[in-house]
Amino acid sequence: MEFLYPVFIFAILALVIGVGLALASRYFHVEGDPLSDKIDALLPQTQCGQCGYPGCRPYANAVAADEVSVNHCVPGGERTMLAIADIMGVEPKAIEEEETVPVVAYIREDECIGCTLCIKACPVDCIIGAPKQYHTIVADHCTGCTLCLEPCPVDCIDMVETPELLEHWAWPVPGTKRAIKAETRKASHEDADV
Amino acid sequence: MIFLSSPHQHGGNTIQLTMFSVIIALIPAAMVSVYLYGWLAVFLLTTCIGISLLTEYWMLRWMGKPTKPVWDGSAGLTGLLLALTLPAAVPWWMAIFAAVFAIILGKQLYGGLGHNPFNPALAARVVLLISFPLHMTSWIVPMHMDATLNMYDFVTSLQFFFLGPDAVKQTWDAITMASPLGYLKTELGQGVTVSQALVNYNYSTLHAFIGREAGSLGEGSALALLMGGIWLMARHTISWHIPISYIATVAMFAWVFNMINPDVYAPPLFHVLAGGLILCAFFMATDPVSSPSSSIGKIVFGIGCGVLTWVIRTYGNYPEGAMFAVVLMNMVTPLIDYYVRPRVYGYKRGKKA
Amino acid sequence: MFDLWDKVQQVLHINTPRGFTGGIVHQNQYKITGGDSIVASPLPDMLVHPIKQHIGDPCEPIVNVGERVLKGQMIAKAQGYLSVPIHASTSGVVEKIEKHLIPHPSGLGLTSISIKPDGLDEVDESLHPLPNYRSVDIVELRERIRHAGLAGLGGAVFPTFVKLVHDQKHPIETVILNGIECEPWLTCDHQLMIEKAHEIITGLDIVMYLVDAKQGIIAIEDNKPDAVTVMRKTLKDMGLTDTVEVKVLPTRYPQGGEKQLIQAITGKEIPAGGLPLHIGVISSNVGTSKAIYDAVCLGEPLTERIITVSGDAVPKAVNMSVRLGTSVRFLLAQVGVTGFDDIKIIHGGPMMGELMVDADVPVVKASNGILAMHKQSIMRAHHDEEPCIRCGDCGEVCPAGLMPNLLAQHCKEDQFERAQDYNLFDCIECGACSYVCPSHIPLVHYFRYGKGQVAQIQREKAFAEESRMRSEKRDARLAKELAEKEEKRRIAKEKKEARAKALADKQAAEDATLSVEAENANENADKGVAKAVDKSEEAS
Amino acid sequence: MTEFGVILLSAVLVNNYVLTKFLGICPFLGVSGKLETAIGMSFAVMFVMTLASTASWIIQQLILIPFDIMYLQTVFFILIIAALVQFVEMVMHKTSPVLYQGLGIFLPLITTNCAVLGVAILNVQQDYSFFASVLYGFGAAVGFGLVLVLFSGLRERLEAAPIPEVFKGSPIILITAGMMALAFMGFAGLVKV
Repeated sequence: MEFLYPVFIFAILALVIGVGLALASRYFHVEGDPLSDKIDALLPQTQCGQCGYPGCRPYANAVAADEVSVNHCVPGGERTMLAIADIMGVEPKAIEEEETVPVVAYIREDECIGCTLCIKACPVDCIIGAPKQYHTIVADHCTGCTLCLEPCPVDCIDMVETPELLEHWAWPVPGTKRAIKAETRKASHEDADV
Repeated sequence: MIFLSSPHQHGGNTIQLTMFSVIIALIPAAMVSVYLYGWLAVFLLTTCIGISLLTEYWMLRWMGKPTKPVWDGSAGLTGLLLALTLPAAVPWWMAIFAAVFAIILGKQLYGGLGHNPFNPALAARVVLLISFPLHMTSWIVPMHMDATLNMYDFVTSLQFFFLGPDAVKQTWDAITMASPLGYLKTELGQGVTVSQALVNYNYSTLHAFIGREAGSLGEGSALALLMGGIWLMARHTISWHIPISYIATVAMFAWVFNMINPDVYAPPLFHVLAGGLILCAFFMATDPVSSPSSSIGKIVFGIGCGVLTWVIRTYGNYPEGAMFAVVLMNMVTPLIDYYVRPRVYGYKRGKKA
Repeated sequence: MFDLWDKVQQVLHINTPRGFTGGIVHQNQYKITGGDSIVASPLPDMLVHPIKQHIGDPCEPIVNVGERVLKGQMIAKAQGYLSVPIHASTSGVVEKIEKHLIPHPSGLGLTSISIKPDGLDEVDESLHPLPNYRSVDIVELRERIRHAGLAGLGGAVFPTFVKLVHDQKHPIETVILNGIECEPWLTCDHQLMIEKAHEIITGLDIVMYLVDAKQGIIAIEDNKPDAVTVMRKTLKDMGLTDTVEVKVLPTRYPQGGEKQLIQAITGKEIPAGGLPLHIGVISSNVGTSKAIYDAVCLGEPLTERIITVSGDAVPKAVNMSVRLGTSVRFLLAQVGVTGFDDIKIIHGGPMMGELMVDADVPVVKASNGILAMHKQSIMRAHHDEEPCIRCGDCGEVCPAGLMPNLLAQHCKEDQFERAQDYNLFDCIECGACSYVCPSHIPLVHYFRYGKGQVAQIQREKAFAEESRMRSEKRDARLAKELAEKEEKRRIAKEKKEARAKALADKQAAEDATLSVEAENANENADKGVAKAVDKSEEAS
Repeated sequence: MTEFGVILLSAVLVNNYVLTKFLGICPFLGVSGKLETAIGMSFAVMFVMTLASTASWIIQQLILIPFDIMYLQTVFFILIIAALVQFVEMVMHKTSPVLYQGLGIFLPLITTNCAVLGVAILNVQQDYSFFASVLYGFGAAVGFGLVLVLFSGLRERLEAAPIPEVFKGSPIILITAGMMALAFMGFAGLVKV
């Protein structure tokens, strides 16, 4: 029986520790998942579904649960991806889709038949209109998700680039890319004959 | 037309100007080394500088970068500083190894100028000291001390440099002596008092100041180094913060402990003039890349160097702590930059936005 | 007393302790037009007035195309609090109101009112002069200053009336008149001080009356000794030496910055996020002071200003009195610059001014200088960027006490949170750091990039938040609609079931009677069933 | 008193766990990418190490020696350490979820961190008294944390550097760690242990 002493001692110790940890785990129990809230706050909220989830919140939940990688938010771009990777503590992954210029949807009103299908598709309720009436998109609220293009039976919705505003103009990063932009801008002003 | 932000005027300072000012400021010290060790110093200086430049050139070519930065003076300065921290007894291969190490591992692998976390010359010197302690702690007797020593003419020096002491029919013991710091450390270990040890060594403060004691090439003359250093400060190439706080800290520690027990702790003047302290304080610790950016950070850096130098000199295994102190503080630099910031206009100290 | 001390300082070249943190001394000030008298610019054939020439909200045009306007007539009215109106700078006809290039580095346009002068220069006299301003109510004076369209003429164009508050909580002790003009090349304030000393000091007196200040200080750098002499003499002549003094400061850039000047003179710092009035000081540019005089004592709104037209590509540089709205191309033609191939135009001084995309920009209230520089002399300043050697020179000269090298590094790597932690938004963009950088790093450019990106991120965040709310509302609405539909369907179903039940009962009853009938009259059975079916169809 | 000072100094600088004993290299390289994470990790390790050396001393004196089961030393120590780490993990998940996420797998890996086990076993080998062993554990953790934080500062700077492609990532990090170890040799002989 001598040889069983160590086994007993070890078992008792393990039991004590196990009970202690069980108590501790009850005391320090974490409610909910604050991570997914943090991720959701980073997402652009376009609700575009390009990530394969029906909106931003579901994607945030999926990322927080490690079900999906961090690089599926196309409108958020690299900056969002890096921020999420940072929170999740994983290596950043390149976004496969190309980053696009910011756009908003625009309805060519004379072609619109007033079918209200786009109104139903808009995730942020920014299309105004009634059956058999022209529809209009409130450009200030449009997230550029392109979800209204598909349902339109007469293809009268265009995605147009958002105009650059003087108040929103920001200095480009010092580098080479800035060269082309200014050159074209100058040319456009000369054409406009100001 | 490109987007160019103001200001549209520039003061005219360049990296090249900065680097070459430091090189010019080191010329008096280099000349003193030639005076002390003759051709040996010349060989060492040319080898280190030449190999540094060559290595820089080859690294840049190998990495497919433009080779213009070779001439910005930083590689040459690294070579020069490296040579000035080496003892005259260092053979050719060791000098080459150190120069290659300094440029490749110390600088180019980190992305070149501006990105090295450690001072390249000091990093190489630390590697040598740990790898080859015998060579790195044997100091050739300066020329003026023993005129009978047949060591300093061109041919003998060349033979010694390439083939070692045997080739010139000398032994290490005959041609080398201890530096004041090393001698003091050994004597103190045997229970001799500081003052007695200094008398035994025939130490003279004046000699240490104008440059007649044994040591590394550039350590010899405090006077020559001070001339260069003060010129750099006057030119605003280096700021006063690091050298002054560094030397003052060492002096203060030495003074306080010397007051407590003069038998065990060396006097402040000895600490300041002996070894590589002045060289390190003015030319190594002030290396802009591996030292903090802000003035207040520089003072913290200098104090840190001072404390470490004194502690390592007094308690450590190595008689000279200045080099280690600077490399150790280089590691702390990013943290100093992060935590020790100047007070921003309109804020109370220590308060952030 | 102060005179003597200034003299001693000048002779011995001792500068009083640095008045403000950091700063640089330019090796060459290039003030080639210093002491040149002001010449009036001729009338151009078109005057363009952008609807926003100050910091704050843009104005709203109140004239129509084809309408004739007079000099000094308000053509765009202020919108919101932080806004001042714009006046026509000559008489003529409004030709168009559309987008026009403005002096902005982006080269983007802004709605502008173009006026074709008729050459008569007829003045609108709706503002009557108030030469005895000390007897006028301060509320009216302040309204006058706003109505005259005054904004800081030093370059920041902050609406002047906003500063002139007589606040019980923050009594103003000192009014500082900024005659520093620390930018190289520019000399317009210098010359203005020499020629219009009386007007400037009267303007200062108006401001002191408005805010009830005890003390006025006119700050001038020691590179303008003639202006100092003139100002002091005028003060003595006007008998104001008891309340107003001229302070001579050692030449040092950017001493003309409001924060720096106040620090240099009072030793106090404006607390972060605060205004000068929080420490009992207000400051104003000498040009603004002169414009206040014009607006109050002469009844003239702000329609013209003094501009230094200079630069190394200008054959005969001058200080010019220019109508607002004059095209830069026209101005430069006056001083002999005709070809623009090899020339870059700086709007403002070289340290804080901006390169213009084109010469067809109008002069606005903020324009204190127009510099035409040779391309190569500009490009020399914009040398290729070399790696940062972390020398810390930039931090040494930073008047805001920042660490520009680390800040720029974080901006470059898009680590904007870190950059904000390093007080990105406390940068005043003076350019001293870029000026001394041995690696020619465009530090200010990086800060501007960072600030722009932070603003962009904040906008995106706000938009995302709004979108989220809209999306949640929509979800709630859809859910509600669904629930309502469900409810309706349920009710309909219940009704249907009830009806079906009723029908079934009826049917059963009819069946029962039918069978009785069948038993009674067999020959009529077929008819009867058909009738029953008809009935049930009707019922349903 | 001097004895305790010597133990502390020796554990922090002279016989630094990471740079001279080369223990705990895995988290040293793994979580030194960001300063905040490194500081969090330092505190976690400090907590675990100090408690581990305390607990292991108690286990050693009260259980292992009286029952003469010294051969089970490693098993017992690992049990204690694992429990401690589990505890720290729970606390951290509750108090600082971002740090918890940042430390990631390295937090549970403290369990198998050789530095922690090393402290426990070296304590026993060196026959330290209770206070000495607690101090030694604490000192070793401070040394680990110090080096980790210094290293993370350096690594944050390296992030921005245009390091040649082949040396990016681990190679340059290892070179830097090597340089740090060399520099720490300067402390050799500070205390004669």
